[in-house]
Amino acid sequence: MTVLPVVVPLAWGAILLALGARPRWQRLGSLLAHGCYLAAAVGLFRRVTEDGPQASSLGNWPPPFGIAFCADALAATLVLLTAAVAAPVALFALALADGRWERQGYHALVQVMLAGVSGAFLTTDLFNLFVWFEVTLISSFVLLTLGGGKAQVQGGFKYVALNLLSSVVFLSAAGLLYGTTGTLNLADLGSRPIEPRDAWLVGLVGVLFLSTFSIKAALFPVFFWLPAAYPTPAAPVAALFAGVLTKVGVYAMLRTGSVFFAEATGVWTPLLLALSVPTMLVGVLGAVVQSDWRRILAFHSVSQVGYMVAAVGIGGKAGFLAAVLFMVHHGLVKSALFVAAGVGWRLGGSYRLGKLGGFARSHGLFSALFLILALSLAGLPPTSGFAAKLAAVRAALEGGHGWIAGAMVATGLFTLYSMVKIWNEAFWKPAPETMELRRPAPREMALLHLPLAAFAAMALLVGLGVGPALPAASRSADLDRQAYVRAVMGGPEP
Amino acid sequence: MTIEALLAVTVGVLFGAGVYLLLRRTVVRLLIGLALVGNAANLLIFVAASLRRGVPPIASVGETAPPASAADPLAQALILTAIVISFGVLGFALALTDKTVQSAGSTDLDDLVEEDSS
Amino acid sequence: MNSLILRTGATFVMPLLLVFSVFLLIRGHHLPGGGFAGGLVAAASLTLYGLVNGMGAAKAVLRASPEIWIAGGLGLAVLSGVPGLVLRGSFLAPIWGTLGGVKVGTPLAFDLGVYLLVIGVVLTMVFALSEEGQA
Amino acid sequence: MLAALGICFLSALGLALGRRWCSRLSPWWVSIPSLLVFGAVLGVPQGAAFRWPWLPELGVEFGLRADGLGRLFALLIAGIGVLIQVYAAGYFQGKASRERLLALLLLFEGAMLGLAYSEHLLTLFAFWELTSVASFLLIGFDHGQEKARKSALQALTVTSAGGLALFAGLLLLGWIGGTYELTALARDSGEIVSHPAIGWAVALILLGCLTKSAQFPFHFWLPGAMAAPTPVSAYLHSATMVKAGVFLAARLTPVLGEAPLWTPALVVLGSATVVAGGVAALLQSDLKLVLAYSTVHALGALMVLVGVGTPNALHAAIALMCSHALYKGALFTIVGCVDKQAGTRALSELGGLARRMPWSAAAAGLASLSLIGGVAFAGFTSKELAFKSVLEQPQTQGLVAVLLVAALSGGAVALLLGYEVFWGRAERLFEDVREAPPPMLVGPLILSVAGVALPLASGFWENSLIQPALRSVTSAPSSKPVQLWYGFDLVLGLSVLSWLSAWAVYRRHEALVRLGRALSFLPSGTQVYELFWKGTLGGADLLTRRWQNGRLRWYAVVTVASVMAAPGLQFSWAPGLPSAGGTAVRAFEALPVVSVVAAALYAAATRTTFAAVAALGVVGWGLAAIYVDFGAPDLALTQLVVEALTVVLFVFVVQRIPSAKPHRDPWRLAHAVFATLVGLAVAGLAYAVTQTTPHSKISDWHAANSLAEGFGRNVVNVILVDFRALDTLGEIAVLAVAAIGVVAMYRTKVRKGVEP
Repeated sequence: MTVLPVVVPLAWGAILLALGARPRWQRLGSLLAHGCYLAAAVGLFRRVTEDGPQASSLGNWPPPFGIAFCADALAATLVLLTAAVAAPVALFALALADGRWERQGYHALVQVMLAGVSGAFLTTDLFNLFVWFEVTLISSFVLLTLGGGKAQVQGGFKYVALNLLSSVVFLSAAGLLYGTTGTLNLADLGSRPIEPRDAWLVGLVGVLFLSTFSIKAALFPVFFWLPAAYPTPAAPVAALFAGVLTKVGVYAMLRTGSVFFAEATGVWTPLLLALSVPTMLVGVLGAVVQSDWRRILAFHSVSQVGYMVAAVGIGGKAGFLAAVLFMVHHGLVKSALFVAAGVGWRLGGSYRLGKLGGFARSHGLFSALFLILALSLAGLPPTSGFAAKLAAVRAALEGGHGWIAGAMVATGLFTLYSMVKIWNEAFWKPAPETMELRRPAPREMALLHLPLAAFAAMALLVGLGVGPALPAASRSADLDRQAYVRAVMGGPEP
Repeated sequence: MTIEALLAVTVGVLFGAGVYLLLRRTVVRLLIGLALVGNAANLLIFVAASLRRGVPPIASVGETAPPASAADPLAQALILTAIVISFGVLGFALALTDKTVQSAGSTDLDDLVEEDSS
Repeated sequence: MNSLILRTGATFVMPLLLVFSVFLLIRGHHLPGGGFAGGLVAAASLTLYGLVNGMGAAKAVLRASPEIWIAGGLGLAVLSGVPGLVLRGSFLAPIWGTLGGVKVGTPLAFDLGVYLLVIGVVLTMVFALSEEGQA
Repeated sequence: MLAALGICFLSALGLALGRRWCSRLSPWWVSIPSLLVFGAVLGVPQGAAFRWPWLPELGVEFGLRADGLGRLFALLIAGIGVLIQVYAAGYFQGKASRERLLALLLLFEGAMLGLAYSEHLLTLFAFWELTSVASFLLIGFDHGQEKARKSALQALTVTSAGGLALFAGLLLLGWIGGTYELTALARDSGEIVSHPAIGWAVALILLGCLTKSAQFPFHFWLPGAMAAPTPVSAYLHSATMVKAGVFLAARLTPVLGEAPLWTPALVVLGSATVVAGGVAALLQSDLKLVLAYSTVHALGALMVLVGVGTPNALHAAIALMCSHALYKGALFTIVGCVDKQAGTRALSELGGLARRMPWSAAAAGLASLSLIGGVAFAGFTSKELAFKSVLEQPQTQGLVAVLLVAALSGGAVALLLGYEVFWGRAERLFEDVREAPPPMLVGPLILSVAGVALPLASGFWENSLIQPALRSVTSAPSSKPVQLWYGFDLVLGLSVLSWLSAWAVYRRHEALVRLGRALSFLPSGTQVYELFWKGTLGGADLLTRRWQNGRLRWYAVVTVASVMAAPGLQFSWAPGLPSAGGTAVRAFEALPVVSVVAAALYAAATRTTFAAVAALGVVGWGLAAIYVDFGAPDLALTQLVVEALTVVLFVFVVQRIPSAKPHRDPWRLAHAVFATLVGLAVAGLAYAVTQTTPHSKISDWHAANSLAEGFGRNVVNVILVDFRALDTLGEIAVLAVAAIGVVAMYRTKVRKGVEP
């Protein structure tokens, strides 16, 4: 059960690869694959909700010797989030598909990436985590550069170079960890005493892990790859990345920190707290000065990682709840906004705000959906952004981190400002004369709107407290080392 | 000098040379640098997992397990995985480099300043 | 690289290396070797062959396009995990049996998948990167 | 309550969706939803409550309760809402955007009603933000014009900045009080106000109230918001939204009335607002701006009264809130009529319109009389109460001056609007101007007549509206009920004084307008606001360009340095390198090591790319030799072949790449030093790890079980294909994807620009 979210997309990846350059078959296969993935994710989520954490060992080799998977509430929630993001994006990709990406393996790559992301969420083994990170990364490399535009290639080059660096750090850290502790299983680490003489070294290795997770999550000062890469790829790719990629890094911080590293390093939490504030501010200040729709969104992603990381650093039930809720919110809404940017590109032919305009008059439904999502990103009620911001600011205030709460609030204001900038320019401003409004066929229009509507509905449902998101986030926030160790390694109930 | 110290220094030299190459202006140097630090990380794992001279972790016929003095098999498996992964990624990075050079018309990294923030 | 000696050499060495690679694959479970090493050696031999005789010739040896090898290898590796999932409730759980006095099991199929995939991957890269120059 | 909210939101949605169909309807018909809302509001009984667990995991509840204050406020909102919507439907008759406007007005009305009824602090905040959003959309209604877009943005950023402060403040208050329920908070007021963090909560909450209600120094956004169509200004910026801040301050008086900072902040800033708004109102020549600034000073006066916080002051504040909503709503709508019919809002051009627009003139006259505080008008009553309430306490008597300024300015404004426009002299004759259509007159007439009717029905006003509202703000009774006439006393004298001075000021109005123009060099709030954004954006631009500068080398340096710095923090723990001894080097072992080191250094130093690639190969083969030496034949074999293939791939690419021009690189030395430091640190780390305490490893199990369980003698292979086969599966997935990527890369030509 726990491995299905990895195996199913991987198998579909192989099938889609074998299907070759047959666009129709590829599209059909992709829809089926997303359906299966969604089913696997929902199944796992329900199982975990009903019966508690699910652990399984690959090949039945006992942990820590084999590789164990463990789906607790947190992992299951994030897998479900991934599926919930991926499915509408897949529809959006169908709307834009013209056969070119299909021939280059777009659909297979998406499946492999989903497998990688799910693996990263589910595994309990730190080297296996490295492998899933790599699977995610290489798929993202290829997806990013599909189409081969100049900006894509150059942005992709930076993305690849920086992420390879982080992979080397991760690999070294995993090797050093094995060298110092003799194990790779997170739960095993959390349950065995550390030789006091080696404690400093284990702590040091922990900080190395933190640095590599920080690069994945796009934390200050190492977020460069994100604004370089996100504004360049094909629209559905950007949407998918925005929804899931950074979450993997934040998840790794949350998971490994709560089970082992936060305590083993001592500086884990202070570092997260200290870095979260510049991440928020530098990110959002980057966003307010951009004039390209996707660049604004990309810089926002950085600032919102700051929120999540701050919440992870604040910790405790309230902090973790905020972190998970923020991940869910951001996954849905940021993906949706990248989809919206893609729709704007499809209709207006550009991502530059100066070249767009008049959507409020010409496309009422699109405008309304965008507005809901934009306001959600800015944290206005009754959307998911409000719930997430509420949880985060409240955790910060009640945890005694007034300055972080202040940074969150200030970031919220700038976020709103930049979202309104998009609104004013692309929607309210009269269309510039150079803009040629394209009018896609009704079927395509429907496919363009459908994912946005789905995302907006999810954002509203989360914000209204309807549906599984909040209870799931709340359960996910019960990050207890003992419970995790017990779930993975087995052992008696206390 | 112990072999541990010697190999630790080797790891350091590989990392240092790799980082230096990473920061050069030509794109290919950057890749060579990445390949070097990748090799360095593999050696680091090897060194970290304890060094045993000469005895591979293979159970000879008639034995149920490799001798106790055998090298650490798990570290080897990890490194093997890592070698192959970095080979695959490097292959892709090479192709990307090729295209990048074509698109920029230059091998100079400092020419790749398609502004990230405007 | 057009010297006759080299060409002849490569042409003769290639099959030998291919055989060696299969040998590596098969003995890998007990002695140094295995799917990776075997696949790499096979791919290297074909690369050498292609370098000397032109990549077209190497492709001809391969018969199917490398993408098929990749898909087949990945598919076989994933499939080899399924019996374990069905019979022992865990993906990739090994299932062993005896065939003609030799112990065979799903891990060997997995290794074979690795072997095929590695050949496909390396050759795909070699073909793509080398062809670009000639195009 | 729910009915009222539901009708608002649903009919807003309905109007938005069915705007084609509705556009055929007459103004009366499209206003029916607002009438229904009004009916629903009338039907809300005192004390009605509703709770729904909204975000239970976060302690947020959707909690409504209709107390006196809420009901009064809701009544004002819904009542004026009906009139404004009839008016707006007339104003926009025949325009395509009419339904959109009405839908937004209904959305806004719903948000305001929710605010009025909110019992739970976060429910209140939700509606608060919703009003900001709705007003943003309304101010930017004419979004074809840049000015409208800019004003909308400005109003939204200022009120949202306040809203965010309020958010933090409310969260703090909820944390301090342990609940977000207003009634429960009021019960524990004593403990709450003595909490050490209460000062922060008060300051943040006040920031929210002050920005929303356009108090000094945030008052500048309100005149800016006059870019909105007049019906919108009339509704939002006179009668309802701007009062939300005052409303909230009044709401929280039972909780925070005794808190430090509360009274002084409200009184001082309110007074400043009165003065700033009062003076500014007199310097304008645009009717809408006159009204906007006059609204600012009225809001200031309200804040002052709430801040004083005695039962009588609160009583006066509530009375003033009612009367102000009535006359200001009427005046705004009349200005709209004048603007639409006469085509101008400039005071200097207008005059003598009474003959052309008699009904408007009548309404304006009545409303102005109320504003100036004419005896027996609602404005008179509330003004008298205000004066009396500040006079009764010695420490607040100084505020009389502030209220006098308000009265004076209000009086002058009333003369300008009620007299000058309709009866004054003008150069233009406005021969062709006609009276506004009936839908546009109903509102002003009813509102202005209500300004007289209320005091006449003073018993109803006092007992049914003011007293219930007062009871929800303070438990003590007030001593002065509303009356038509309070007799000859000092306060009446003050009123007379204000009338006389208002007349004097009115006579000099043209000079004041000239003065206003002359003073325009003074920095206005808007300029400060723009300066703030300019500075922020400039700084942000600089920061972003410097940091995210597009240079990969910079990114790489920062990344590597950060990665190296982070563990540096950990070295403070290091107890010195332990020593577990080691194995002595044999001479022949040094050979591969030396070749690896030499090749690595050569790769770094050489200027030829091919040589560097070759050196990379040597490094790989040297490593393979090391692996063989230390019992890793599998590794060695793989490394050997991989390195050979890597070199081949490199050569393919390098031969195609144009040979690089020799670059000048000023950073060479610095990078060399940096790289050396990195190398040293890693070497130290690697050595430290070899010296750790020997311990059991999971690989011991692998070695022991490889043959028995995995049926293989080569432990490494058994791990790869069995014990940890999942790693291998992931790994071959990486390989497969990399291959797809290489193929895809070469299948497309590089194009300019961004792809879909």
